Amino acid sequence: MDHVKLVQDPIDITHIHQLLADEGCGASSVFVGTTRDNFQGKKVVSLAYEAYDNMALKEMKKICSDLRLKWPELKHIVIYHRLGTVPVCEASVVIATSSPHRSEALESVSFAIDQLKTRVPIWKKEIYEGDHISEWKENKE
Amino acid sequence: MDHVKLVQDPIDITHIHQLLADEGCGASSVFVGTTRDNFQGKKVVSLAYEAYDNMALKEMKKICSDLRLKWPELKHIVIYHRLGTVPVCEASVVIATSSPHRSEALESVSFAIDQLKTRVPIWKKEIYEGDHISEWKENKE
Amino acid sequence: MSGPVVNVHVLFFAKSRELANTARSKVDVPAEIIASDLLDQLASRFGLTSIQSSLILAHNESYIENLSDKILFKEGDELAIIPPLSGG
Amino acid sequence: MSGPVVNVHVLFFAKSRELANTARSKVDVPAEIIASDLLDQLASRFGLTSIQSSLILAHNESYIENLSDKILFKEGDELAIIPPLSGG
Repeated sequence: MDHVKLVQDPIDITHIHQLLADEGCGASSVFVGTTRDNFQGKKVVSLAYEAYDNMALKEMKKICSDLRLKWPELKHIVIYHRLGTVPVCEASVVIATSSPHRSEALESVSFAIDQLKTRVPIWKKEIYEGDHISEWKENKE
Repeated sequence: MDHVKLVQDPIDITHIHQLLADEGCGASSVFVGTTRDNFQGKKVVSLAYEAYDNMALKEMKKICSDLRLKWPELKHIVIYHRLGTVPVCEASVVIATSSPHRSEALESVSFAIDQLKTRVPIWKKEIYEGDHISEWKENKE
Repeated sequence: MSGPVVNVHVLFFAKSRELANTARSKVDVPAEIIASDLLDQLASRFGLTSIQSSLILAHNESYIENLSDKILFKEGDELAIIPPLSGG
Repeated sequence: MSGPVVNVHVLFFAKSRELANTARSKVDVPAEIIASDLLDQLASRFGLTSIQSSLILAHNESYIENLSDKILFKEGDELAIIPPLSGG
């Protein structure tokens, strides 16, 4: 099953693992992207995320379809992205897959996070400590 | 920090994610190996794991050192393996890393699970439903 | 502008939303126009010229792959101004 | 066997443990011996000949990389019979 969501609240990582569970699966892989506390020497206090919601969900579903084409053995796919303010150390994105064998689970998660960064219309602004002006970030190609 | 353990009880996945948390880290990757319910048409009810405990721990720590040589940015590394009887759907192994950037976390987990399968002295026997004789497994090279 | 004109929704995000000082607007656009020409017009009108070179467009929730592509609009279509992505 | 002999612990795991019918034993071995010769002797003695070709050895918790290597034993050393691994 595909689980694709934009959420406003903290992501419950135990729930993600439950979504992956399957008697026929020997492997799950979970990637969690979290807010770091620094950027180029400036202290980051939080990130503010915004999305083009409908299109973001559409692109996240396309990533699921692409994964299933490339790795037909995949059982469950989870792509959750948090929006709004995300404090340091909390998860902004979780990508997770389960499959009978490990290589599909591991490779599909790597592929999916790269895809998410290049095609899902979501933006983040870093909010710094002190007088530093907050900045819209840019993912590298 | 390196967290290396052989455990007899179910692995608490939330705890693993807590071990990875770090304000300077933007990425964590978690691989969970679980017991599958089938092998070549036979219904698997559980797996029985045994280890050469001291040497297994030594090899698991060597994997940590190897990871830190290859990916010096890694922050936390967790390698837990469960021993004894592991029922279907429960985790036998968890490998997890955190790092400032995603590629190190993703690549190091893939590398570590391959290493674990080829050099850590742990063995599993599949216990089947019905009259099928249980079998010691062999990891492919 | 010449030829038929339709009224579409324009959405702004992130930096483009801040510069445009609005998240959405309704705009009359030619029913047929080259993407780069449209972007020129919108950038001037909404104060986005400073970041124009980094912008792309999405028409009805699909990226316009190439700014030299022609866009065919219908009344009520949705056009989004997309600054460099930074999800994840 | 000729030359000095030492007494070492031998550990058996998985299939080799089942075939040997024991998890550990104490055995007199030459203080200096080629690994393959030692494996021959232990396989015969503990009923492991059916799986001998798949076995490797570990000496004091380190793999013996090559069966043509010479092993130097001290009294009380630990030798492990290692069938194909299947952790994970």
